[in-house]
Amino acid sequence: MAQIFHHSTNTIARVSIYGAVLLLLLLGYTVDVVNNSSYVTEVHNARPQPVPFSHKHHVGELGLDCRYCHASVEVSSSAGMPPTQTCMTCHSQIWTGAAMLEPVRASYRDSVPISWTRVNAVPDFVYFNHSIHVAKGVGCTTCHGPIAEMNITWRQESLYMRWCLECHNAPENYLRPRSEVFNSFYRAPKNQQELGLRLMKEYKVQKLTNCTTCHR
Amino acid sequence: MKKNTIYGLMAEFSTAEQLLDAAHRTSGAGYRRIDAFSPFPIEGLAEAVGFHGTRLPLVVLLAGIAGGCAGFFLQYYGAVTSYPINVGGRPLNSWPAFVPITFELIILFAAGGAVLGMLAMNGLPTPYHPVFNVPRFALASRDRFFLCIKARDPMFDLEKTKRFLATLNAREVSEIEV
Amino acid sequence: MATENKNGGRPDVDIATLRHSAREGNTPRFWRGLDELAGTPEFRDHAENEFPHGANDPNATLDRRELLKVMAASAAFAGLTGCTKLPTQTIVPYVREPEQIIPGKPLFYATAVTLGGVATGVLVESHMSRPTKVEGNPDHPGSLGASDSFAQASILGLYDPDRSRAEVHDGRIGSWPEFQTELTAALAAAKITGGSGLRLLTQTITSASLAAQIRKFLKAFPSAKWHQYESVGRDNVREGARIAFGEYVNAVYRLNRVEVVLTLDSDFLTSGPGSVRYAREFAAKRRVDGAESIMNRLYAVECTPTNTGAMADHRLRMRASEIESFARALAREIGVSAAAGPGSSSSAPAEWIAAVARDLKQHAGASLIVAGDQQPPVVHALAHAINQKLGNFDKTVYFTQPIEESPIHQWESMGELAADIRAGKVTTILILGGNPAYDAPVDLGLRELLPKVKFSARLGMHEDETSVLCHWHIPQAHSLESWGDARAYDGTITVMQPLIAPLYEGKSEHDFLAALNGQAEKPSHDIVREFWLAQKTGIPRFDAFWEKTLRDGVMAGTAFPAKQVSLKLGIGEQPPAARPQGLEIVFRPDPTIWDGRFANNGWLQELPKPLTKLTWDNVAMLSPKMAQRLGLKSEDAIELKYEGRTIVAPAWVMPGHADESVTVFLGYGRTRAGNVGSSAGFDAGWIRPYATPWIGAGLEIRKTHQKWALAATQTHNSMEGRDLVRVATLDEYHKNPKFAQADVVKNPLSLYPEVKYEGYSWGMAVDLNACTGCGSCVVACQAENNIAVVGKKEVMIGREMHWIRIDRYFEGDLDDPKTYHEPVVCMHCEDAPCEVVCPVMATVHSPEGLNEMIYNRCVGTRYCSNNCPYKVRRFNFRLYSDWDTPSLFGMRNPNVSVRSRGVMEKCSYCVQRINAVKIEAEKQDRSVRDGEIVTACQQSCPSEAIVFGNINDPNSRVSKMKAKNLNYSLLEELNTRPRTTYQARLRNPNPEIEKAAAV
Amino acid sequence: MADSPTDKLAQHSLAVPIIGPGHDYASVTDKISHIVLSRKPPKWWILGFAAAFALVMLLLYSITYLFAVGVGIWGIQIPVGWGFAIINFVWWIGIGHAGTLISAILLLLRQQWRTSINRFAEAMTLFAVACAGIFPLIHMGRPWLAYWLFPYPDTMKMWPNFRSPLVWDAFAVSTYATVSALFWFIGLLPDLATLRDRSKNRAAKIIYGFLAMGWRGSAVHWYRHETASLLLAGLATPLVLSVHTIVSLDFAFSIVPGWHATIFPPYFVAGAIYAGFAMVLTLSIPVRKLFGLEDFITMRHLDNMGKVMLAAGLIVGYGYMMEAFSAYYSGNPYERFMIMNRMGGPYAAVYWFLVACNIVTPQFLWSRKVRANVGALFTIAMVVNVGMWLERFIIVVTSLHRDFLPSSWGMYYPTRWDFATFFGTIGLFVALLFLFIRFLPLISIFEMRALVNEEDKKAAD
Repeated sequence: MAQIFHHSTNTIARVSIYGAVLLLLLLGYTVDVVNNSSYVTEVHNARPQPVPFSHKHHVGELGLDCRYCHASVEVSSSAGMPPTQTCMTCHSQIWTGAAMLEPVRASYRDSVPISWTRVNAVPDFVYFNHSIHVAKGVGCTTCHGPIAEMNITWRQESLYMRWCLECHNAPENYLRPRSEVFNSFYRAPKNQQELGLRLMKEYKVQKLTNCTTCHR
Repeated sequence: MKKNTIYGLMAEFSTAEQLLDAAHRTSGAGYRRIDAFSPFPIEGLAEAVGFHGTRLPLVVLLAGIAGGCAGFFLQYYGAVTSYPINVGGRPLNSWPAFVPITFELIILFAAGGAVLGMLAMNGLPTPYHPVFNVPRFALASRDRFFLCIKARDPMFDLEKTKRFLATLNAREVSEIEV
Repeated sequence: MATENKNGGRPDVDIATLRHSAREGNTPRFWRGLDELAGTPEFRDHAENEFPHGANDPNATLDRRELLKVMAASAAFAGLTGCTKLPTQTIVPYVREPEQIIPGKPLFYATAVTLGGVATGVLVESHMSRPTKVEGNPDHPGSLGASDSFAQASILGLYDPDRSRAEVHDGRIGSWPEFQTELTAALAAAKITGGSGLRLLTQTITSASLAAQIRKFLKAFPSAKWHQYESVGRDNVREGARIAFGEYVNAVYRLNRVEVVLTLDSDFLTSGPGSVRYAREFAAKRRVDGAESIMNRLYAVECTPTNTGAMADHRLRMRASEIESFARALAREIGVSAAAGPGSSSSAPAEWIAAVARDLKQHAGASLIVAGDQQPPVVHALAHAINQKLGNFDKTVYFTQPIEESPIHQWESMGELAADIRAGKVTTILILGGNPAYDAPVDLGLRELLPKVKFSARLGMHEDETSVLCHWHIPQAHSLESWGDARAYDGTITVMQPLIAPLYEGKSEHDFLAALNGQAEKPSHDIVREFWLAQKTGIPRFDAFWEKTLRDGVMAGTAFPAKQVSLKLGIGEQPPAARPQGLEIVFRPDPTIWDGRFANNGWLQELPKPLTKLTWDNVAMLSPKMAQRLGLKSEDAIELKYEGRTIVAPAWVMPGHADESVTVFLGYGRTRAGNVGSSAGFDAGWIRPYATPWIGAGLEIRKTHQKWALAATQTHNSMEGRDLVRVATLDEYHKNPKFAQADVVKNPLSLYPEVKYEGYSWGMAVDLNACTGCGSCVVACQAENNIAVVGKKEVMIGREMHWIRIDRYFEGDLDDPKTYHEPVVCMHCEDAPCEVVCPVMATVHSPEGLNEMIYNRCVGTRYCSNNCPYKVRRFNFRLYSDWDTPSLFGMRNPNVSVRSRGVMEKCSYCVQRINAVKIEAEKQDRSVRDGEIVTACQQSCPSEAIVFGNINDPNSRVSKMKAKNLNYSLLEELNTRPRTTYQARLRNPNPEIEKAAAV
Repeated sequence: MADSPTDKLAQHSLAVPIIGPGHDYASVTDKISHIVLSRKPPKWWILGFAAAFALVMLLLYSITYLFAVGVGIWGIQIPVGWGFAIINFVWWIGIGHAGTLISAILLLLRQQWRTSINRFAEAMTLFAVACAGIFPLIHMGRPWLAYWLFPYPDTMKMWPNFRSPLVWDAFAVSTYATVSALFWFIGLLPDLATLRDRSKNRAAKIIYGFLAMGWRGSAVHWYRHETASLLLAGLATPLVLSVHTIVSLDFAFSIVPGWHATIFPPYFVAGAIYAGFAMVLTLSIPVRKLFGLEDFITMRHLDNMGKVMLAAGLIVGYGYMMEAFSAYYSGNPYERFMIMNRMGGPYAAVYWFLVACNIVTPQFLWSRKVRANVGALFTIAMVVNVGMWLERFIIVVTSLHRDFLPSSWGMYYPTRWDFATFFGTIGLFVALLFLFIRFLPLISIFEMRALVNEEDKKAAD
């Protein structure tokens, strides 16, 4: 009987076996990487906006309070987006000629709303409530990141459920005094742990990890 | 210098008994690097060619244990540590409910161990092997029985060994090229 | 405004685009699957339509979306990332923010919904200026915070995509200005004759401001005529009053003072003016606790089984036409002189009457006789006479001036109108609302007559049977879209305010009359306000008054005062006309579709009729005995011949129905109701002649050999001896107060340690003694939780989606059974069987004891439903939720996910409401107060049968209810430890009659 | 004395050997490998395969439509949330047990007569499991999320519910599929080598050579091979029992009257053996005829399988009886009603037909004549196949359609799509079998050689 296979096939055979195993592991790893890549999560992707609104300028430099524009953040599930009106309160006096602001003026003139591109979005089956988080001492920047440094706003966190649970399982690592909630320059103190635990008692913060907290 | 072009010598027999007997006599004659080939498993043949026991059972046992632990702790971690949720008022660690999956994983791992272990120990796959060079070896998977003395054997000497094999009333003795 | 529209992936809505696309007419079919009803609905045949080439099955052909779904699926198979990336969305804020509106926070406005002109006060929840839910108005006498199913469903009526969207002129699209010019021309022509050829046809009107407009119009056209018509009217009630008192009066009952009620074919608990309030007052008198507690007692004498009859302690079934005789006999027993009715004794056992009479007399001044709207006037008159004899006047019943602005005999009014048209006297007819072409007495031939009128215009919500016969059709604004006012059962006025600008630029009746009066430009708001300004001249600060009236939803002090009435003598002394011979036919409004006006309302179509549990169809109801005689079974198609007209109807064998009598229900067989209502059921009006609007004799039945498959949500009526509804008489209860807890397992065995629930733990108690089975909770739940309508075929398979269902059981004699209602919601079992078997943790338990269902985690194995002993879980076998029709997006509750295909769903105890209240409480750093969280079903329940709250708080209402010894849980022996428990039903029979029955 | 009954029996069993006379290593090798290596497949093969393939297309079609529209195209509803899909799943899984049983348990019991049937019994197992595996997947409302049943680190931090029998199922069935595949392949290895060496054309040589992994029949290899097979047999035996136990737990774990029964595991396993052997008979009888393998699959095999079926059938019968008895004896009204409803309710006809199929029919197997009559055996096997399907129908449907609250009782009517999917999988099963007998030796050649060797030895002394 003549040989069917060449000598080399022995090596090839063995290599291909180990190769297959390796490939599987690699595949799994890739899926994970892609899932956490900014391509999927949009993290750190500055979205182009009809008006290049700069939080850096308004918050960081002018020191506007978050609530000036996001007025309903303390009372409603939605933080609220400022009506054109709000922009015009200032911009009818300053930068009245700025080309950059034309869309705003146009909107006000023709009362056609500006449609912004959503930066922080959760799926429709997630019911997030701003007011209660703010009330319990979760700072804006805890989720929205260093807003005061964003020229064009980007998303700071993946907003994956896994990420939400990091805080819902251990709020003490993230809570801050109510007075600091809207402070965009707040830095967590050394003793965050004990502070957090103290605040949890003080604000009656619960570790809500049951499903209907967010899904209904 | 001929040695390294030759893998060994191959003797062909027509019955299992002959092969078994030949194998005994060969090892009796002091040959150590020998191998026998048959179309079906023959009791005692492996021992005859100087093979003593396999560690396969141990591999299977270890694999099984590994599977069991993996199985249970996976469930424990998922249900108790990672995301504890009250399901139908049952305790987080409802271990009786974890038994079936643990068991399945024991079997899965053990079986995997048995098969892969067997292949690995047999050094399979080896699509190319010198013995295939012997033209009549194709019959080893049909109705012929072969005994091979490898050139690596200290006692191996082409002529002597040939003669020796002839004494085992083999139907035919042929050289195996590398 | 779109920022906040976070509900189940539906696109963001703004009313403008919504109205636009609506006017384009590009809104697809109402609910997928409904038109599967086309063709024979024979059940097995539905398999046919499961094949793609079944053209009448929309789900059959692979349309674009489904193809995409397949692709999505395969994508998901391929890469797990396929499902995690969110599409880019946009945020569209206001330009100028309206005051009050806070994105994400609902607002409530007080207004009213009317039925037959009678107002029920409601509060309407509005999200971002989209009305999404109707609740009862606690300050309104006719509501007291509750509401009936019609009010609950009105929100869907508002968003109904089949509403007419444009003026139609002889089949072509017209316009409002165009119409006005033609109108003015027509009116100018009429002016010469003083409007002698002019006819105005409206429904019952209780709106003072509207009536004022009409009168103004009539002043301008002195010889014009104003007709009012409703096919399900209250003529007999009015005429009865006139016989009794010589004038139209409005009777108001005080059930909270009544110890003994006798109904004569009346369903006062669930239909008719004031029923919502009556149900509450009635139930309040039946709540018992402790040994010496007492209950009121209800006798029902009726032909067609009603909810009231089901609640009765004694129910006497009797042909509708014999009830007059019964009334006469009873009257004489009480001491009112009345001629004997023919064969009074035949079906009314004398001792029964005697016993009842005795009971009534014992409770003189605390008793009440209520006659049904369908009973002839004399019966009403007799009822008045008996009430007076019993001294009930001004105690349990009082009289006021009529709430109708112009009470007339509507049936005759319609008769005259028809006659006038036939005589060619009518040149111009203006029809406001109603649908006479469909529901006018068939032998008046209005369908033939209407086209004869030279100029005819019709204001209507749908382009329906009447519209197509008129030259002009004007889209009507929904009552939630327009200004107006209406009176409640006791005369209280509610000023109705619009919740939303008319979706399809419809005109309200006020607008229409303004146009008639040549003030077309005048906004209806001004019309209504100015009218009341003129009325309330005495009031110093009218603005404040107006403000308050709108906010409260009632105009203070407008309830009519009691009116002195003097009973005429010799009522019923003239002997009754000989009873017509032959098989009896009884016409009744449909319990959910009423006179057909709700035919296109999917919620009401799919709301099971309280006693038959039928959906999507009306039936010809007959008693088991009679069915046996004729060899009929339910769902046999039978031919009904009456007064020379025949119609084919499905037979329905109804235990408890009077023998030798057939009840048919009006409102079905609509031809132009819309995609939902058209071609459902049969048109009973076709055999309803002018002479006998309600009760006739001489019906002929012929059995055809067809079947007429019906969709009932409950096909098995016996409890199979399982103590699902626990019942006892009051005496038995006094003897053994713990009868309901006979088999309570004290410490149920469990392998596992018990879970402790600290903090809140939610629970519900349902009082079977209060539930009238009206079904208001079912619709309320449907509205609150975005529950889909599935259509007749799916209901027939057994796939209805209601989260709360009302089980109805019969007990005892097949011909005359006792009937029990039992609302079933999710039990939120502490040891829930459904949770353990879910492979993906899509249903689990919350620390507050809620059995949570997470749609977005569900993979749809349906194991949970199999393992739920209460079968409260509902599955989206197909894509039931409508993701296509824009007009419906606006209606949805933004706080509840809209479920997609392939996921399980069930009652959540309205967790969105729980969370909302908890969040507010947390923000105010306090704990939730008892009664602060109200579930949708609880809120709508007229008789307060449902109580929800924190069972860890011993002082909460629910805890107190559960502490009662009437409290028991369903299928206790399964040890699922339900959080929903029931209060056993109690009967308070008259010992005499009970003894007689026993013998 | 030669006429003592025991001797008679001995003579009988000798009279019917497990391999026909006059066979040597070469003849068995050639005869079996010829089926595979012959150039053209027989006509009946082509026709049969075409038919089966058409059914496979039907399966694909119905599944596509199913994914597009949803499980609503089936007859399932509330209360009967499980219908054909689960019935078929259990039925196929049951059938999928015979193979492993024969090759594993009979191997451990050193039953030589298994040799000639174990190969295609195992193949049958694999294909049955493949068919079974389809159903749990497609019966889901959202099948594209099926992977949520397996634990993996996801972005939601969620895990499957390890308490749910469905998750156990997922693990059990996939384990079972894997292990039996491995077992099968190990057994095939030497025969693949044979085919490699026998086949004339180069392509076949390469393919079989590739699969044979260079097997060369070395004594040491044989030794480890045998050890591995033995170990696998030892593992497969508890596995096969566990799998159907877990499948039965899908029901027994619930509280549904008619499901919630402790007898289910043994009774399901017995049912599986029953169904499995029935299917092996249904397949082996035509196969031995068509390929003229009467010498290898002898009457002795059929006779033995008949006996096993009879035994299993009796256990199943006992199961039915105990179901009824414990329902009555428990005094539980729901259980009692359930059994009465089965026997007298809307589906009573199905129940009694099932009893006729599964309990009455196999009684004929008591008679040796029947066991010796191929036609009779085939018919009985067929009847049992049907009966076992009906059993699952009864268990799934009649238990669900009338459970605790009469208000929620309903009826289940399968639609055409239910049937399409079912017959589709039968097509898949047959198609796979046809491919198998065409391209792989349907009888284990090397074991036959060993058998020949044994017989020779017997003959020698």
